[in-house]
Parts: sequence; structure tokens; C-alpha cells
Amino acid sequence: MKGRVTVRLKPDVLDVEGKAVSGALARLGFDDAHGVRVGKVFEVELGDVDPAVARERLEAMARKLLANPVMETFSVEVE
Amino acid sequence: MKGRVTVRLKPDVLDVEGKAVSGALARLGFDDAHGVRVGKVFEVELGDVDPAVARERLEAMARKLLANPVMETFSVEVE
Amino acid sequence: MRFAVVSFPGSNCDDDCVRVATEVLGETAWKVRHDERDLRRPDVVLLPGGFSYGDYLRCGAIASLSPVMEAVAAFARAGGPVLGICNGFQVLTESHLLPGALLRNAGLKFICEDAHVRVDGRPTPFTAGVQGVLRLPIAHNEGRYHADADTLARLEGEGRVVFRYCGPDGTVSDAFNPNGASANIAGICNEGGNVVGMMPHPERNAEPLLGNGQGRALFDAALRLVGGAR
Amino acid sequence: MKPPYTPEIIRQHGLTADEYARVERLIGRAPTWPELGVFSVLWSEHCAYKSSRVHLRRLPTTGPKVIQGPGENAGVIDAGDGWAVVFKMESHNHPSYIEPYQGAATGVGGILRDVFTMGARPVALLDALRFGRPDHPKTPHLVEGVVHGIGGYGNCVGVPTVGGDAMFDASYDGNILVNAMAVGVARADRIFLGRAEGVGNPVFYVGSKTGRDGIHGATMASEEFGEDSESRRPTVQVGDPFTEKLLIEACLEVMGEDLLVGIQDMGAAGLTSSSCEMASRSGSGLHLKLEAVPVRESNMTPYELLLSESQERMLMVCERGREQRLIDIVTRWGLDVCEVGTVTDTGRFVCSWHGEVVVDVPVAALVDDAPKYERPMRAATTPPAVGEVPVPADLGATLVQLLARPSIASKRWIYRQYDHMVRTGTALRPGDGDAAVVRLPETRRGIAMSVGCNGRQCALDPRVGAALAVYEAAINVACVGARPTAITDCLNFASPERPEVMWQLSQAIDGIAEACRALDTPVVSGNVSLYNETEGRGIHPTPMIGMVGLMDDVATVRGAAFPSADLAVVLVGGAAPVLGGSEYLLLATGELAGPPPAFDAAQARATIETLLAAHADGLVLSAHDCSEGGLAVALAECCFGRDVGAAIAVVGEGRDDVMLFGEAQGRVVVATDRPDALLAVAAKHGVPAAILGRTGGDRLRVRCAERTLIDAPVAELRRGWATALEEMLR
Ligand SMILES: Nc1ncnc2c1ncn2[C@@H]1O[C@H](COP(=O)(O)OP(=O)(O)O)[C@@H](O)[C@H]1O
Ligand SMILES: [Mg+2]
Repeated sequence: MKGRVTVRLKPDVLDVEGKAVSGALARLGFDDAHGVRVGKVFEVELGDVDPAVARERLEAMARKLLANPVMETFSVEVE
Repeated sequence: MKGRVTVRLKPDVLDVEGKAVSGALARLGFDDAHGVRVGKVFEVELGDVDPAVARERLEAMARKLLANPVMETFSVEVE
Repeated sequence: MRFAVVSFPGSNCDDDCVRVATEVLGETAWKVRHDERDLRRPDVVLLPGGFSYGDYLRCGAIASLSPVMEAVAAFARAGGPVLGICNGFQVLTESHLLPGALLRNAGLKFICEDAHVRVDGRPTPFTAGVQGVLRLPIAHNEGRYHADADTLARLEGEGRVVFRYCGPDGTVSDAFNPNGASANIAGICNEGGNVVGMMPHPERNAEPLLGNGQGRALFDAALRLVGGAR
Repeated sequence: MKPPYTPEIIRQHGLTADEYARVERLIGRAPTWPELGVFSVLWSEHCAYKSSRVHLRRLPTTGPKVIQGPGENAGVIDAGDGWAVVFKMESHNHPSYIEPYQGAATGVGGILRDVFTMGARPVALLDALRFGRPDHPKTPHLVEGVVHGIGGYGNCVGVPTVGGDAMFDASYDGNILVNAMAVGVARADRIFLGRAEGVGNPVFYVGSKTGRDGIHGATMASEEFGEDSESRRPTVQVGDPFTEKLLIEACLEVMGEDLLVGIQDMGAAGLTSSSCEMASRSGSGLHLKLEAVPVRESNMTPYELLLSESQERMLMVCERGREQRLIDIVTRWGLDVCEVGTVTDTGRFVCSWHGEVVVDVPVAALVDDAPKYERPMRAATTPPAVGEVPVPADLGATLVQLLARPSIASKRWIYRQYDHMVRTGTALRPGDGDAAVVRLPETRRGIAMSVGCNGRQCALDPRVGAALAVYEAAINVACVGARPTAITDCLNFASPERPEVMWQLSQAIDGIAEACRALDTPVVSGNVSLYNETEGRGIHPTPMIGMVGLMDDVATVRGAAFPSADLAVVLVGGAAPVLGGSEYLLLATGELAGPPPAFDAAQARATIETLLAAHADGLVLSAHDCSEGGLAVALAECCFGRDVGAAIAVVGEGRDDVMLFGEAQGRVVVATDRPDALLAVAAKHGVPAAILGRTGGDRLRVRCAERTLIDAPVAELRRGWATALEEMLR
């Protein structure tokens, strides 16, 4: 079972990296691309577990370590 | 139209962050989680375009800027 | 006076903190490892700068889960003076001993240079009797202080912003904000005032050879306070 | 893969047909596949110095202060009070061109390991960088990546990057130089060597696990770039400074107890070179059990395990019976530690894989019998002489332009990204003085360091240019108040298979030797990087010099900036400035023409002695030597640090532009409150010196007789100088 946690900055937190990427894309001529936001994905190998259990574990990992609720939100997927 | 580029390290490339996260998860008792790999997601606002066009543009952005072909691979999704 | 300096894997200013306490101040100091649970009865706890766990994931995040942090939290709850410097500040926010978070510098680059900071807010063990503007080195990649509007309002209202980036004359403005921190915040304290986190490095300018020695004032303040209480 | 090997396979291993025949002759049969890999890396230019070795012998490597000269992982000098300074410089040019961040980062990691493997605590890093033209399309990306990579690694391991050097020139367009120097301190009687001694002693592998990183990195560093270098990309190595930090602490702790017989880092050619070099130095043999090597990937083969350049790994030979202590210490630092073999007396390098012998060759065949070439040499054609250059009407405007040339402009954009203060020992920071200074721990002493080399001068005359590089590095160290003591070098050249390049290398070595003899600064370590060329176009010969100096009292350091108003400004040193190879000439004509400035060994020595004597008498309040951009640029830079202007009168009959912007090593702008005493010291040493004027005001004014040559506000001069690098990268 493989799982994935995606961590994103909260919408009200200034994403300086996203802003820089937007600027660089614009300079490359991708002027229709804007508001880029940069997040992180953690791909986790979970062994042989039930999808519901996997999902729970991923959420626990995200809450305890992978995301900081002061500035980030997260979402979880299992394959 | 919203798009997303996920950039991952190539499988043979050492993922130092993934290594640190795996270690921390193990210390937290998530001993079934291993081989964590960390990637980046770029979420891009693309305006009003056809999904096929959007996909093409995202791929071009990834090739030109978002991914480093020396060490990374990427995949693209449109919503 | 007795200083405990917490050392996480990847801390690299732990020796510098010990050095200031012993060689500059002539006091006693020791390192406490991340996996220890006994601080060994210090008067002050220092969380040093560096790259705990490589700063991978988020700065200070992995360190905040170390066994030693339970001891630090207990020490802080009991009113013990704790100073987190740079990565130490990041560890304190990740441990929720201080509010907010430290994000990537607005310029997206590591910054190493001298900055001026104004001593503000209410007195803390490290700022009581310290006034005016200090020139202190900064060296960080994630020093942009962030907190939600309510938290910021509370920090300001309670006088808990203890250092602000400023010009040499004390002017606080965007021109003197090296990393984009909210309200030029360079350091804050907790509700009790005993836990202080700051991005600048007072230990790097605690003797004239390394600058003008102004960083020593923070350690002297702690000496006065703790020394007086004893 | 099994023998016989096709010519194509042999070529891919960087071996010529003759070299391959030599391999078969030496071992009496065709090599196994892993053996072929082992020969390939150990006989590469990078590891075997096959083109340079015969010339390197001419360098002076001994002296009263030398504890360890070339041949070990780093050089060691005596710093007094029982302390030793350990240092070395190394290149990571090719990897940095392919992947600037990781290439530069792993360069820093590698040079640090060379230093702490000797038992030294690293206390300083310096970086010497060469990039292509500022307006070359690739330059900004390379600059950003390399600087980010050096900072990313150095900052995290907690070793301050205290100085460096950065120049831009079209000759580096397709071949940048990333040279890193590390400096460490150790107790003089606790130096560790890379030796595999004591039959039966266990060999331990310590550090990160092995992956498929950088396989064939060493051969890559020995080949010129071609069109297909892009396809070699999967071989990049990734650095993990966090692990390196743990490795430093673990190694130093292990070395603090009597556990080790020898230790060596796994650098280029990884496990192979570390083990063979250790066995070679002590005339022993080694038996490695490759299946014991900790791995990161599945299905790694013996070939890959032997050739991997995974970072942050060390090989230790432990005293038999003390292994548990070693294991305990390393494990406590959270690192992998495994016994992977034993020391033997067979003189053979033997590797087995689950019981089957896959490598069994004499160590001597791999190391001592590696090919050494006396490659043909031919003097390069003499570059054109300086032609017609009209004297600019507005010398002030020329000065402003020169100050904004990226090679001359402030390097703050670079060193602001480096933690240069960690370890609370940096007494002179980047940008503040001609050399960086760190405190020698537990003493009042200081260590001064400077790196550099003017490749243009070397292109014009490699012998003189190399001597001038040594001299300038020494002057820099003397300017801050330290005695130049020893050097490390990194010889960056194009393909040795071209006779002109071989000649340049040979000449440069002679120039270094001459200057080092004159200045009593032996060469204690170094590195050679050849094949720095792309499609037949080579770099300027660039023998980078890293000088280390010592001072008794670190509190007496002097910076480059005029400290205050109302001081006398004195020019010490009598070298004659010339336009040949100058930044000004390049600005004016776009051409490289000569001849370069001259090198006068006796004057060089006397000038250094003058500076040191003046420091000893407390006569020097600031000192800055004239280098790129000449006297006018040096004066302006002296004004910038503390916003102190100056009124200067130059004397001379030559052209104004030569006087102001001409270049020559060995001229130092000194601010002093006792000019007469300073002149007397210079006279005693037979060195010309002249009072130029006084500090003060907020303008830099330069007169010659009745004519005003330059008159500009310091703030105005500073503007372009301060921002040029950032502008270039925009
Ligand atoms: N790549 C670099 N890394 C760190 N510091 C650098 C680098 N390049 C230049 N510096 C620092 O900037 C200052 C000015 O450098 P430079 O112009 O080469 O000196 P000089 O005036 O002796 O020619 C020095 O302190 C030097 O150490
Ligand atoms: Mg100089």
C-alpha cells in the first residue's frame, strides 16, 4: 500500500517561492500562468494494510510531523 | 483551469529529506512507514483553456523551469 | 550561573553558546543531548542555532519531537528562563512553546550579515535592563516570522515582541526588514515572559573581537536576574 | 560483463589501448569486470596525476613549519602552542557545470572530509570561483546554483565560509571553476594518516549508505566536455551536509581515543581509491567483503559498490580488539558502521562477493604502476602586445565602470549567502580585509587565509602569472598582519594532451616554485584539474593558490578600509603597473594582450617583510593591495568600508590611465598615523614607499601635479560597485 500526503501553505500565508516561480514563468513567456503555489508531497510506503487504516495513519503522520497547522494544511491519498 | 505539476527525485537519487523524515516517523512509532520520498507540487492557475492545451503548457513549464532533468522527473495533472 | 545548552543532531552553534557562557562570562555550561531527559539543574537553558536534523522538513520540526524537549518544556512551565537563538527559536515555535512560525526569507536566500535590532516590549530574563539598539549578526534562511492576525495583535498588546529589526538609529521600517518578518519581528517571548526566541545571534557578538560586543548584554541580563534571585 | 572487452568499452573506461595492454601485462591476464572498473578510476588523471606527477616534483614542499606535505589527504603546518593547521584545496569543476548546486555542495563536502580525516576540526572554508562572461546566457544560472550549493552545504555543517574569490571571463564560458579550500585545526601530535597497517586489523566503513551516485565521476572529471556530457547526467552525487556534520563529530570523537590505525575519506573513486591508497601508503594489502557494505539501493553489483561516489563515507582501520568502542561511538551519532574487511600482508587488493573473489590485483599495479606521462610540450604562442589605447577623457567615469565590472565589484551578494561567523572565531570577515582571519581556538593566535589567481596573467605568461598568484595571496595575508606560511594549490588547466597546455602547466609549476621559494611558503597540499575545455576551447591556465598565514595576536588584525579621517595614505611597494592583462585593458579594448606585470622575487620578499615589520611596529591601521583595477580601484575600495574619503596626489610621468588602472602585484595602500616611521621601515628593507595623501571627507580626489584626475563622492563610486553582481544576475 502506497500513500501520499500533500502539504500546502494556507491561502493567507505569503508563498514567496510560488511568487518567484510565477515571475520566472512569466519571464519565460508563460504569461497565462499565475498564482503558482508550491507545496510538498510525501510518498510513503506503508506495507500491507487496509486502505482505511492507511489513510488514518497518514493523517496521524501529517498531524504529528509532516504539516504545521500554524501555516499549512494537508490532504491525504492512498493508492 | 487549474493544473498541478508534481516533481520527484529520480529513484536512484539520494533523498536526504526523505531519509530524515523516515527516521523521524520511525522515532514517533510509525515503524511501518518507510522509504519516504519527498517531492514538490506546483499548483498553477491557468485561466480559461482547453485541458489538452493546459496539459501541454504544464509540461513545457516543467521541462523549462520546474523540474531539473539531471535529478528529477515530473508528472502533470489538470483539474 | 549554570547554563544548559541543548544539542540536537545538526546543531552547530552549541559550542559557541558554551563558549560564551564559559570563556566570555566565566560561568558554568554544559551540553545536553537531544536524547537526554535530565537538564542537570541549570539556571538558564539555551537552544542554540544550527541545522537540527539538517533543517529537513521544516526547521526545528524534527528536533521539537526530541526527548530533551519534554524536559525543556517542563523547565519553561516552571518559569525557568529559556533562550532560543535562530534554529533554537524555530524549535520553540515548532514545540508550541512560542506562537507563530518562521518561514523562508522573503528574498529566498540565506542571509548572513549584521542587523540592528531594537529592544522592545516587556522585560524578559534576557532583556531586563537592556535598552536601545543592538547590532547583532543574523544568519538564516527561514527567519520570516509569521503568525495570524489575532496572535500578532496579542503579542503586540502584551508587549511580547522583544526584538524588532530596525535601522542603526532605531527606525523600524521595511527598509530595515531583512527577511520580510511580520512587523519587523526579530524575537518574541511567551506569556510568562521567561521563554524568548530570537533570530539574531547574540553569542556571535559577545566580545569585541567579533564586532562590538553588544550581544553580551543579553547574557549579562540573565546573570543579573538569576544571580539576584539566588 | 566478461573479457575480452571491446575497444569501445575500454575507451569508456578512460583507458587507451596501450594502458589497457599495460593492465593485462601487470596482472598477467585480462581484468575481471570489477577490476576493469578499479583500474579505470585509479588510473584516471584525477586519481593518478598521470600527466602532472613528473612536474609536481619541482614544487618545494618542506620547511621548518611543515608537519605533513603533499601525499596525505591534506597538508599540515605547525601553528605554535602545540597546534597544527591542516588545509587543502580541491576542484569540483565538471560536476558543478552539470549540476551547479549539488556539484558545488559536494565539492565542499569532499574537501572538508580531506581535512577532518587528518584529525582536524574544520574551522574555515574558502571558495574560488571562475565563471564565464557576465552576459553569457548560462552564467547567471551557474552563479546562482554554485553559490547556493556552497552555502547550502557549508552553512549546514557549521563551518564558516570566510573568504573566496570570484572572477568572470569568457575563457570559462563552457567550463566554470569551482575550487574549495578547507582549513582545520588539530593538536600537532594528534594527526591521523591514511594508512592501512597491522595485519589482521579490521577495516570499517562509516557514514552514509552506498547508492549508485556518481559512478565514473572520477573518469568524468578527467575528460573534456563533449556534446554528450548531457547524457552522463544520472551520475550526479547528492550531498547531505547533515550527515557530514554527524560524521565530523563521530570521527573527531573516535580520534580522541586510541582506536584508529588509519582513516581516509571516500572521495573520488570512493571505496576503491580510499582502500587502495591506504594500503599503498603502508605497503600492505586489504581484503574487502563487498557484501558487507551498507547499501541504499537494491541489486548493487561489486562493480557499482567499488566505484560509487556516494558522499559522506569514511574508511577506518581500527586497532583489533577495540572495535566495539568504535561501533558504539559511531552508532551513537546515528551513522552506519560496518566491518567490511581486514588488513593483510599480501600487498594485494582483494575483494570478495559472498565468498567469491571478484578482484585480486597487486596494490602496486593500481597505484605505483599507474601510467605517468612526460607529455610533449610546446611553448604557446606569445599573445599580442598591448596596442593603441587612447587615454580616456573622463578618468572618473572609467573608474565607475571598472568598479562595476563583476570581477571587481563587491562580492557581498555571494558571501551574504554564506554563514561566515559560525564558530565565533571570525576576526576578519569576507569583504572586510584582504585575507580572512579566524582565531586559533584556545589561544590568542590567528590564522589568515586568502585564495586567488589571475588567469589572464597566466594566459599571457603562465610562469610569471603563477608566481604573481602566489605573491598576491601572500600580500593579502601580510596586509591583515599575518606571516604567509604555506600554500595549497589547485591547478586548473585544459587538456594535457595538447602540448601548449602541458607547457603552460609546467611553466606554472615553475612559477609557483619560484615564488614559494622566495617567500618561504612551501606547498603542503594541492590538486590538479585537467581537461577543463569544451570542444577544444580551453580555459585560461588557472593555478589557484590558497595561502595560509599565522599571527601571534589575532586582536591586531587590520582590515582594508580606511578606519578614520586624518590619516596618512602611503603606497608601499615599487612594482610598475602595466596595462597587459588588466581589467582596464579588457574594458577598453575587449582584448587580452601583454605582457603581464613582472615578478621580482627579491622585491616580493622585501615587500612582505616591510608589511610584517610595519604591523609589528603598529604602523598599519589599514592595508589593501592593488590588484584588478589597479591603484584607483584599490583607493576607492579603501574608502567604501567606513565611508571615509581621501585626497590623493600621485606622482609619475607615465600615462594617467596606466598610473591609475594599470596592474601589478606588490603595491599596498596603507593608512597610518606615523607615515615617516612607515617610510623608514620600507627604506630599511629596500622597498619603495611614498606618501600619497590623507584620508578624510566624503569624496575620493586624485590629483597628479596640478591636474585633477578623479574627483567623485564616495557614495557615487560605491553605487555600481555594490550592485553590479545583482544586476548581472537579473
Ligand atoms: N566566492 C567568494 N566567496 C566568499 N567570499 C568572497 C568570494 N569572492 C570574493 N569574496 C570576498 O570578497 C572580498 C573582496 O574580494 P576580492 O575583490 O577578490 O579581493 P581583493 O580586493 O583582494 O582583490 C574578500 O574579502 C573576499 O574574501
Ligand atoms: Mg587583495
